[in-house]
Order: sequence, then structure tokens, then C-alpha cells
Amino acid sequence: MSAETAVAPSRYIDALNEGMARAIEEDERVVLIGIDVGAGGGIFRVTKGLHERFGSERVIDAPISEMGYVGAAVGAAMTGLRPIVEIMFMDFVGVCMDPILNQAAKLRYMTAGALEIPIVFRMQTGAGKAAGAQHSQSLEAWFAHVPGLKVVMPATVADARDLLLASVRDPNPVVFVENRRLYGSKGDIDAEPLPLGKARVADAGSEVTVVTWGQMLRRCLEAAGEEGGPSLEVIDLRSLAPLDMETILASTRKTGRLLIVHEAVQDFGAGAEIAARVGDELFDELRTPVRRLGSPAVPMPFSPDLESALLPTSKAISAAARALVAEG
Amino acid sequence: MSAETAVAPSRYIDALNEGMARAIEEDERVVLIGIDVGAGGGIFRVTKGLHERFGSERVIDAPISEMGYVGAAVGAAMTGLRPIVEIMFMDFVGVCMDPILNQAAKLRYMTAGALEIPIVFRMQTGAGKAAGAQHSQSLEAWFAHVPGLKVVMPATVADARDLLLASVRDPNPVVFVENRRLYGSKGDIDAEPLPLGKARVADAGSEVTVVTWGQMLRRCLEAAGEEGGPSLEVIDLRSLAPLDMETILASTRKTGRLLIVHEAVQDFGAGAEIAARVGDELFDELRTPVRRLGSPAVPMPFSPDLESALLPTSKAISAAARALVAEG
Amino acid sequence: MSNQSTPEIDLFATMALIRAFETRVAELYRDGEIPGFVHTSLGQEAVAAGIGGALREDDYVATTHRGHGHCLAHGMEVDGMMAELFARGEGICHGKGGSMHIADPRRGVLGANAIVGASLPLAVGAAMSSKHLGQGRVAVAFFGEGAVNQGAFHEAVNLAAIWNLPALLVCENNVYAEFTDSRTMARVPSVAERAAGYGIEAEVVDGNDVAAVHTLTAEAAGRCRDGRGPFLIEAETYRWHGHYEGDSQPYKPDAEAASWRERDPLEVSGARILASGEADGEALERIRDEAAARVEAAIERARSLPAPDPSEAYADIFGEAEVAA
Amino acid sequence: MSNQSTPEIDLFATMALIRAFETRVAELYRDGEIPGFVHTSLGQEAVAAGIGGALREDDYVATTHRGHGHCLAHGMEVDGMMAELFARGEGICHGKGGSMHIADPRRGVLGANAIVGASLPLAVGAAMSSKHLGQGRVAVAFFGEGAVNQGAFHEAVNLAAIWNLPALLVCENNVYAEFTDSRTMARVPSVAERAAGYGIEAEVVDGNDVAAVHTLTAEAAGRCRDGRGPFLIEAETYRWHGHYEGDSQPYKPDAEAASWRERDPLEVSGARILASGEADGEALERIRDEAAARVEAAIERARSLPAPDPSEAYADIFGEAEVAA
Ligand SMILES: Cc1ncc(C[n+]2csc(CCOP(=O)(O)OP(=O)(O)O)c2C)c(N)n1
Ligand SMILES: Cc1ncc(C[n+]2csc(CCOP(=O)(O)OP(=O)(O)O)c2C)c(N)n1
Ligand SMILES: [Mg+2]
Ligand SMILES: [Mg+2]
Repeated sequence: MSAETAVAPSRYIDALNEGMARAIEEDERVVLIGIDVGAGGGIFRVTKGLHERFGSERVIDAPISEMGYVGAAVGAAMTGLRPIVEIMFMDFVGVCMDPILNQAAKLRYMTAGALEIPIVFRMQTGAGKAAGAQHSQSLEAWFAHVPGLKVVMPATVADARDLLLASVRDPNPVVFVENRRLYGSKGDIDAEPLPLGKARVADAGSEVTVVTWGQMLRRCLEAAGEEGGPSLEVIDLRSLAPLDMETILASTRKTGRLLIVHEAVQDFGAGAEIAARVGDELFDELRTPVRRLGSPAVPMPFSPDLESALLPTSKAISAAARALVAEG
Repeated sequence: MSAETAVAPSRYIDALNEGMARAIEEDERVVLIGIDVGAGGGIFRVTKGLHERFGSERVIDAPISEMGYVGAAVGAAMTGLRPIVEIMFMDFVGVCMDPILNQAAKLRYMTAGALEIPIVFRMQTGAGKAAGAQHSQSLEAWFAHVPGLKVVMPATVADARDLLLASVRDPNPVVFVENRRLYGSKGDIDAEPLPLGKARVADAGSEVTVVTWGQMLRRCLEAAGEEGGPSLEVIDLRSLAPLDMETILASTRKTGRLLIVHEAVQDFGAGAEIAARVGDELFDELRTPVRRLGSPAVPMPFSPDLESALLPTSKAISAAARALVAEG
Repeated sequence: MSNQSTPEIDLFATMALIRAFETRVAELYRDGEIPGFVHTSLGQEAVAAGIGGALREDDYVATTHRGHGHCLAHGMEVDGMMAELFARGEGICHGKGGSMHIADPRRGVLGANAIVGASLPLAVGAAMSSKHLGQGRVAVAFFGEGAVNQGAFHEAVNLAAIWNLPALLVCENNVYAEFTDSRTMARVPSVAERAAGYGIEAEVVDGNDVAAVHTLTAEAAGRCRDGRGPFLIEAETYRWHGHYEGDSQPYKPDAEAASWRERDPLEVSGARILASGEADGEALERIRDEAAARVEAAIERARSLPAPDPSEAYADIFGEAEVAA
Repeated sequence: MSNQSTPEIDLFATMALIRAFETRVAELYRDGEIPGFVHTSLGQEAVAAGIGGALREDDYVATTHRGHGHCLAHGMEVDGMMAELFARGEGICHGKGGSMHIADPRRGVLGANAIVGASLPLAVGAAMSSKHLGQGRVAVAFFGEGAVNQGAFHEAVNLAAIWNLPALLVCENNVYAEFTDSRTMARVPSVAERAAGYGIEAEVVDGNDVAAVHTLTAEAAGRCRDGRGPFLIEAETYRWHGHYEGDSQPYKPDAEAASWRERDPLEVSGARILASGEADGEALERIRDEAAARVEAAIERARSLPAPDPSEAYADIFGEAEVAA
């Protein structure tokens, strides 16, 4: 696919932008809807230039009415369009959960497949910028718990573009979680895109399998690169639904140890599902207990000092990995 | 506390009603707010008679404006009242999540304790009545994932009254999950109430620990009573937050086997957190993998036949228990 | 359906069908043959028939928990609907939707919905599609007067207004929302008056007069098709039965209920037909008998059908992704 | 603050304090001394000062992401606020709230809020408490014109109306919502006109004339206290700075921005004070200097304070349950 690009985007944010541009270009049914995604180019400039390029029929500015425009986007998806709808911060699903939870996720099923709902819910998260408790939450576990939704979390520049395109082309509702802390991150894109639903071994290793996603991938890779630390096999999960247990199990069988790292609150977070499944399926093969490393059960505080102390650091990740190796 | 009652209520629904009546009686700051909770006595008759008894200042009928009246209840809790606010079906949190997720759960913290938010969010769930995909969801895992919320699920007549009272007396936001399938269930109430946060051993046993809550408690107890089946120690969890790991660990240490049963979708459900913790803390003591039994990842269908085939049955529970015993 | 047909006779026939369908559904529910929750629109048939009769076949309809009439009036098949209410595998939704979620997207019926207010944003979205794809289809959102207090109403109406969408917003004001008299839940109980705040046109119509509803709808739908934006219709009517089947309705004053029953929409229309000589009493009786027979046949068929195959439980959760380009 | 004080001079002083506070906060944010997101209300000071000056000390205020002015005008301490913006342990919220969540419940300030529209239901709830407990306190909800398109606005206003609550609903119409001209997001841009749909009284006021805002508020708050229910004030004003500090505002026409700057609320009030002879130019200068000095002192203090103790991260999540009765 990268062949198509003259100059591959170098930053995550540009890759998202190009992914949307391509989606809008390749399919006239694709529209982009959100608050200030149009003329304003997006509050984080993710949609910069798309309005000028495609016009207000395709790139649509909405009022501050998430319940209304997200619901309308679902209705549009039911009737022939393929909307990309932006929820500016993941925290704002508090005002527009119904169209995702009770409509998009269920209407195909309730109509025995007569309704198809190809829609992408773009939402942005990423703590670590002192945005406070109402602008810093990672709630991907909520969506993964809802049958009928796919949940995608790109962590690399390539995935920012390719998973977005795959999500738009998918005939199902996809919750697409961007991490604002990665917007400026750089990376290559000239690999063949992995399909949506497959995890990626980001760094091969032999002693501890580390499953992660979103902004924690970087920190896990840092930990993996640490001098004299244990050999970590870092897996970028890429999506929670579908959940690629195959890749997780294969690696954990090899290493005998599994550490799951995510930004979201650890308690009742997505890591628990992975830990529960691996603990069951590899009961006799695990050398050590499956460990999780997430944020403690605390609303994210404004203070940058307090905040950074709550997010898993590469230090904490390698410490956890070392502890596992020491245990057995 | 039961001493106070002349005639103890015999049904779950009556116990809820008495709990609310007592709460309103004992504290003039307590108000009950919801759709048709007043003159109408509640769509399921749970609040029957309260309006006549306490008047429309204390028992308040709201329009179909959950975002508005749930948010207002949070504002009232911040300023001296102790509201019990009803969300008719748990599924409807889709239209009023913000006041729970971003306001009630976080404002004490964000104000460094200057705000106290004593509020009870009563919501009702319970699949098995052909209510369809938008009226059958168990989403307790969502709330347990949010720091700052307590999550309570009474499964017995005694708890329907006593946990409701404890929740109203609690200075924190409490998500109180009633199970409609239990409304007609009978039981005694003359035990000393267990405090909120403690799990209860509902049936002692020696071979498999079974942790459950809500309507699944009955089915687990049926399984425990099964002729010739393994000896099950059934634990009624009562609350997910706080999570009484002590009781779970003590029992699992004894039996060496743990089965978690809940009505909610198994994937990314609350059982995963318990499995992950026990798998870690009792790694060397478990005789068999921790197993979970929940609903499959399917929106709840209308057809009673399809629906009942999706909910864990006592048969499936004892089969799972027997399988564990057979495994080791 | 009747041998000689006129516009009003057709509307009468639609009402007769809805009346027959829901009268029996209420009984079947009482007798335990139909599971789940059932909400009937008995007494409100003129709204469904008047709107449905003025729509194009390919127009969209998004409705509520009280949607049987709207579905029938937009051409949904009696057999498939009844089988669905019976939770049969051959039901229009394979037994997975039921009364509260009955739908037939192939006919533009996007479905009943169990979330109050949800029909509005969905219909607004359908109107976006119609406009974007230049289809000239109108999207109708049915909702009750109680739903007007939902934020979804507020946001969706505003979107339809600023985007100038072909959305026909139909409020069935049947006075009550569950057990509550909706006049106590707003200082301005007139929904049409509230529409002014959004800058859209609205009109109140006698919801028990099918001809009046039909005439207004034809004009309003035309406006939508001409690109003149959304229109709100407030149809004043009354539900005869309880909020759900089984509700004994202690909250309704007898006199009020009685006076509304006197304005039975079928009688109102029937009287006009007789007066105009379009048909005689016998012909009207025949129409009602034919409707009853059609419903009876659907019931017999539904009774004879099997429950869904167990595999249905796991079907239609996700669609197959095309191979990535 | 100033040696001789009159009502308008006091209002001028409040505006001067807000102006000084936010002018420096904007600079400190630009220079990286203040973290997170910061939204200033520079140019809108007359709304905050006019409302705050007409309230009782124990009245409630629920505000938005743009709430510094409302907090200062309701008596919050400059030191505690500045320390909070600096994320210090001695900040009014121990560094856990910040600009978007700054609050002082002891003073009735229920807090800034980062969810658009959230201030409305919360204030309505505070009004419920006041009425229920017979306190005669008024609850003020500040919100922008963009928030009017949120369902929360619709639902909360209706609740205040039907429950006849002492809620003062204050819309600061500063024309823009982020990068969007709000006039493009509603067919009826007048928020006051939209209030009619809820059956509550509303009035538009020149939001750059502190005396006008104060007079209207005194009357409206009085009505609330007298049990005459909610009142909506739409204050027409303009934000000078970007949506957030750092926004270069390409979306604003220069002429528009310039014309509003010419109606600087401090100049409008200052001119009146000079004309009335209540004070001379020197006195007004002194007031502004005193405000600047007070802010400078708060900044110096904030700079000198330590970050929160790490244990703060885990404090105040739950309150201790009393021993069950
Ligand atoms: C969001 C939400 N809140 C509450 C309910 C419960 N409920 C179902 S129907 C209904 C009353 C609706 O009244 P109205 O809109 O007037 O429609 P009607 O039933 O009169 O046709 C309520 C409150 C719901 N289904 N969804
Ligand atoms: C529910 C929600 N949606 C979107 C946002 C992002 N946002 C923050 S401020 C703002 C604009 C608000 O405009 P207005 O209400 O006019 O207030 P102003 O900023 O002009 O004071 C938006 C869209 C948010 N914080 N919350
Ligand atoms: Mg109604
Ligand atoms: Mg504004």
C-alpha cells in the first residue's frame, strides 16, 4: 500500500491525516464529522487541510452535540455512508455513549444482519500532559466489553495510517483510539500493512513477553533496550477486539513469562482479560504468574509530578520484568 | 438493625422498598429521584407507596432527562443532599454516563476532598425476560474500572435492604445494581448485616471456590446443592468496589480451585480482574487454572430460547466445577 | 384490499390493519404467547396511517418502542412481523429483535428502538445519507412527547436545522409518558412551540384524523424533498392501552380516557367515508374483516413456526471484512 | 482596595483583578511556568464581575473551562488560585484540579468543569439543595453559547423550569466555540430566544457593561430568591484571546476583533466612573496597580511553593464511611 504514497508521512499525526485523506478519496461514501474537524483543521490539527481539499460536504463541522452527531453518524452508516466521526477526547463518551453502546454495536445483530454499520469512532486519549481527570482517561476496556464493536489502538506511524484505512474499510463499528502523546512521534511506514486483528512483535526476545499498546509501546521498547536487562519480547497488540490470542500465546509459550502493560487504570482494565485467558490456557507452561502494570485506581491529577508518578515508566516496566525472571 | 423492623420484608423488592423508606425516614437530606418513582410507584413497583408516605419533596418524579436529573442529583449531593437517583435500566447509562464518570467519581479528588458526593445510583439489570439487547446488559465492570466509584450488587433479600442503607449512608458515590430477576425472590433478613465491602460465604464447601454475584448466586447455589457434584464453596461477592480479595483468596487457598460466574459478558468482564489477581497471588497454590463462566460476546437476543441458551445455567456451572476437579 | 379504493379508504384500511394487529397482539401477550415487552398504539392509528400513506416507498422511518403501526403503515409484512413478535426463526429479525426492535431496513424501516429519543439522531443521519447521495428520500423520526425532554431530541433537531436536512420529525403527543402526564414535565407542553427555538417550522395536527395527518404530511414531506429542510409535526392523540400491556392505568382520569375513545380514528374516518359515499358500511366492515383475517392467518403461521436455530444466537454480530485493498 | 469605594468602583476593581490575573496567567503559560490547558476570559471581565458582585457570599457558582474570572469575582483567593495553576501542593485543590477544575466549595464555587454543558445540571442540583433545605441560596450556572447545543443544557433548563428552582443560568455569548462561529451552529443564535421554549424568562445584556450586568443580575437573583424560579441571562461579549492560550485565531475577522477591543469593559466602566466623578484617573490607575501587585505577589509565592507531596496522588479518592448505624 505504501507504494501508493510518493512521500510517506513521517509523523503519527500526518499518517492519521493521510489515512483519512485516502479514505475520503477512495470512497465517496466516506465523510468525516466532528467538532472543528473542518475549517479549523482539528483542535490538535489532525485533520489539517482536509476541509480545503474535500469541502464541507465530506468534512463536516458539528456543533457541540456529541449525542446528536455521533448518533446521526450511526444513522448515516446504516443508510449508505461510511462516516469517520471524531469524539475529541475519549472522556467525552460520557455524553454520547448510547449511539455506540446501544445502537452501533447492536443494530446489525438485532436486525439479523439487515443493517450494516460501517463507522469509525475516532477518539483521542493519552495522559501525561496535565490535562486533568476529565481529559486523560483510557477507557478502551469499556468498548472491548461490548459485543459488536471492534477496538483498535494504533501505536506506530504505520498503523496510524493503515489501521485507520482498515477501520474505514471494515463493515463494522470500530472504536479507533488515538494517543495524543504519539501525535508528534516519528517512524517509517514502508512495511506491508498488517491486517486489523493481528498483533505485531515489535521487538523479539526470549525471557519475558510484554504485551502492550498505545503510548506504552515506546516505554516497553525502551525497557527492552535497557543494558543488562532481561530479554523482552514486546508485542504491540494493535487491537483489543479482535484479540489476537494466538500471537500472545505463542510468545508466552516461548518465554514462559508474561507482563501486560497499559496506560489505563489497571483494576478491571483490559490487561485483566489477557491475564485471565493466558493464566487459564497456559496454566502448566507459565514459569511465573502473569503480571500487569497499569495506572493505579486514581483519577488523573493535574499536577505533572503527580501524574507522571502514576503512569508506568520504562524503569517500572523493566523492574517488573526483572522481578519475573527472578521469580522463576 | 433487623431488630428495628416489626415485620421483616420477605421479598427482594420489598426489602429495597423498605431500605429506601428507612433511608428517607432517618435522614432528611435523603431524596429519591427518578422517572415514575413517585406517584407511579416505579415501573417495577420498587418504590411503591414511598410518594404517598413522604411526599413529592422527598420522592421526586423526573422527566425523561437522565443526563439532566442524574447530573442534578450529583450537584445536589455536592451541596448537602444525599440523593438516591434511579436509572431505570442499566443500559440507559448510555445517555447519562458523564455525571457518573466525570463528575461524581472525580470531583472529590479534583477538589482535594473539599467536595463530598454522597449519592446512590440505583440501576436495574437482569437478563432472561426477553427484554432485548438494549434492556438486558450488565455493565458493572465499567463502573468498577472507574476510580472513585463503589459498585454494589445485592443478591439476597437481606442485602437488598442492608446494602442499600449502607450505600445511602456512605459518603461516596455508589453504583447500586439491582437484579430484576430477583425482585420476586424470597429470603430471610434477620441476620446482622455484613458491612459494605465484605463478601459473604453463601455456602461452605471444600473442592471448588465459586465467586459470583447478582442473579447468578441462585444458580451457583443450585449447582452446589446438586447430588453427587463436587463440594462447592459459593461466595456472594456483594460488591466489586471495594473488592474483598481476602475472602476470595482465603477460600481459594483452601480449595485450590476457583470458578467465577457472572451474568455479564465474559470478555473484559469483572471476572477477569478477579482471575488475574488470584492467578498472580496464588500462582503456586492453585491446583487448576482459574476459570470464568459468563455470557458469550453476543448482544442479548429477544428470543427466550436463544437468550436462556446464552446465560450460564446451574448445569453449566456444575459441569465447569466438575471439569476443574477432574483437571487436578 | 377493498374492491373500490380511494385515498381515504386506503388510509382506513391501513388503520384497520394496525387496529386488528395490535388488538390481537395485546391478547396474545396477555395469554403469554408473545414474550418480552409489548407497547401498543391502539387509538393512535391515524398518525401511523396518515404519515405512512404520504411517504414514498423508499423513505426512511425510525421509530420507538411503540412502533408496530409505523412499521405496518410503511409496508412491513404482517407475517414477518407477527413471527418476530412470536420470537420465531422466520421472524423479520430472526427472533433477535422483537417488538421493541422490529425493523425492516430493506423497506426503509430502520427499526423500533428501546432507547427513548434514539430515533431522532438516527433519522437525522438517514437524512444526511439521502442528501449526500442525492436520493431525495425523506427520513421520518417518530417520537413521543416524553422524548422531547431528552437531550437527543434537542441536539438532533438542531442538527437537522443547521444542515437543512430532509428530516420529518413526528411527535406523537399521546399525553402520557409511562405513568406520567407529560404536561407536568414541561412549562411549554406544546412541542410545536418548542420547535421555534430551533428555527424550524412546525404544525400541530389532530392525530385522530387520518386525512388531516395525511394532508399535512404530504406537504411537509414535499418541502423536505424540495430541499427546504426539516419539518416538525405534532400529532395530538391518545393511547388507549397502558404504557405496556398489563399496565392498569390508575393515573388516567376516566372521563379523559372516555372522551378520547369517542374520537376513535377509525370512526372519524369511517364517518367521513360514509358521508362522502365513497363506500358503505358493509364495505368498511369487509375491510376490517379482511384485516382481521390477515392478522389471524399471520398468527396461525407464526404459531406453526419453530424457534430460531440455536446457531442464530451467534450470527450477525460482525460482518465479514472485505479483503483489505 | 481603592480608598474611596462606590458600587461601580468595586466592580471596576474586580474586573481589574481578573484582567491582571489572566494577563499574567497567559504569559506564564506561554513561558511554560503553568502546565496543562489554560483558557482565559480576557475581554469578558464585566460578566464575571457584574454577576459576582450581585451575588450573596453563600450563593453557588458552577462554571466552565473558562472560569478564572467567575471564581475571582465570587471571592476566591488569588494566592490559592495561582498556586493551583502552578500545580503546587498548597494550591486550592492541592494541585489536583488545575485551571480547568479550579474550585472552592467552601465559598460556594463548585468548580470549573472541563465537560461542556456539565455546569448546568450541577447548578440545577445545587438549586435543588438550596430549595430543599430552605437556604435561599441562588445557584449560578455559567456556560458558553456553544454549550447551548449540548443535551445537558436542554435537560437542565427544563428541570429548573418545572421544579421552579432558584437557578440563574448565565450564558456568556462570546461568539465563538473553539474555532467555530457559533452563529453557524444554530438557526436561532439568540440563546435568550431559545429560552422561550422552556417557559422561563430571559434577558439579553451588554456583557461588556459591568453596571448593566450587575443591575440585571441583582434583579434576577432576587426573583430566584423570592421563589419565582429560574432566569436566563445572555451576556453578549467577546473573548480577546484564543480558545486556549496558544490559539492564533485565524478564524476571527480583524475588524470584528478590533471593534470589540474598543469596547474594553474596563474602559467602558472607567469612563463612567470618571464622568460621574466617583474617582479620577489616578485612583483608577491605583486600583489597577494594586490588582497587578496582588497578582504579582501571588505569582512570587506560587513560584516559591513545592510540588504536591507524592502522597497527594492517593488522597481524597474516597471519604471514610461512618460506622454503619
Ligand atoms: C433513555 C431512556 N429512558 C427511559 C426509558 C424508559 N421508557 C420507555 S418508554 C418511556 C416513556 C416514553 O414516553 P413518550 O416519549 O411520550 O412515548 P410513548 O410511550 O407515550 O409513546 C420511558 C420513560 C427508556 N426506554 N429510555
Ligand atoms: C462534551 C464536550 N465536548 C467538547 C469539548 C471540547 N471543548 C472545550 S471548550 C469548547 C468550546 C466551548 O464553547 P463555548 O460553550 O461557547 O464556551 P467558550 O469556550 O466560548 O467560553 C469545546 C468544544 C468538551 N470539553 N466537552
Ligand atoms: Mg407519550
Ligand atoms: Mg463561546
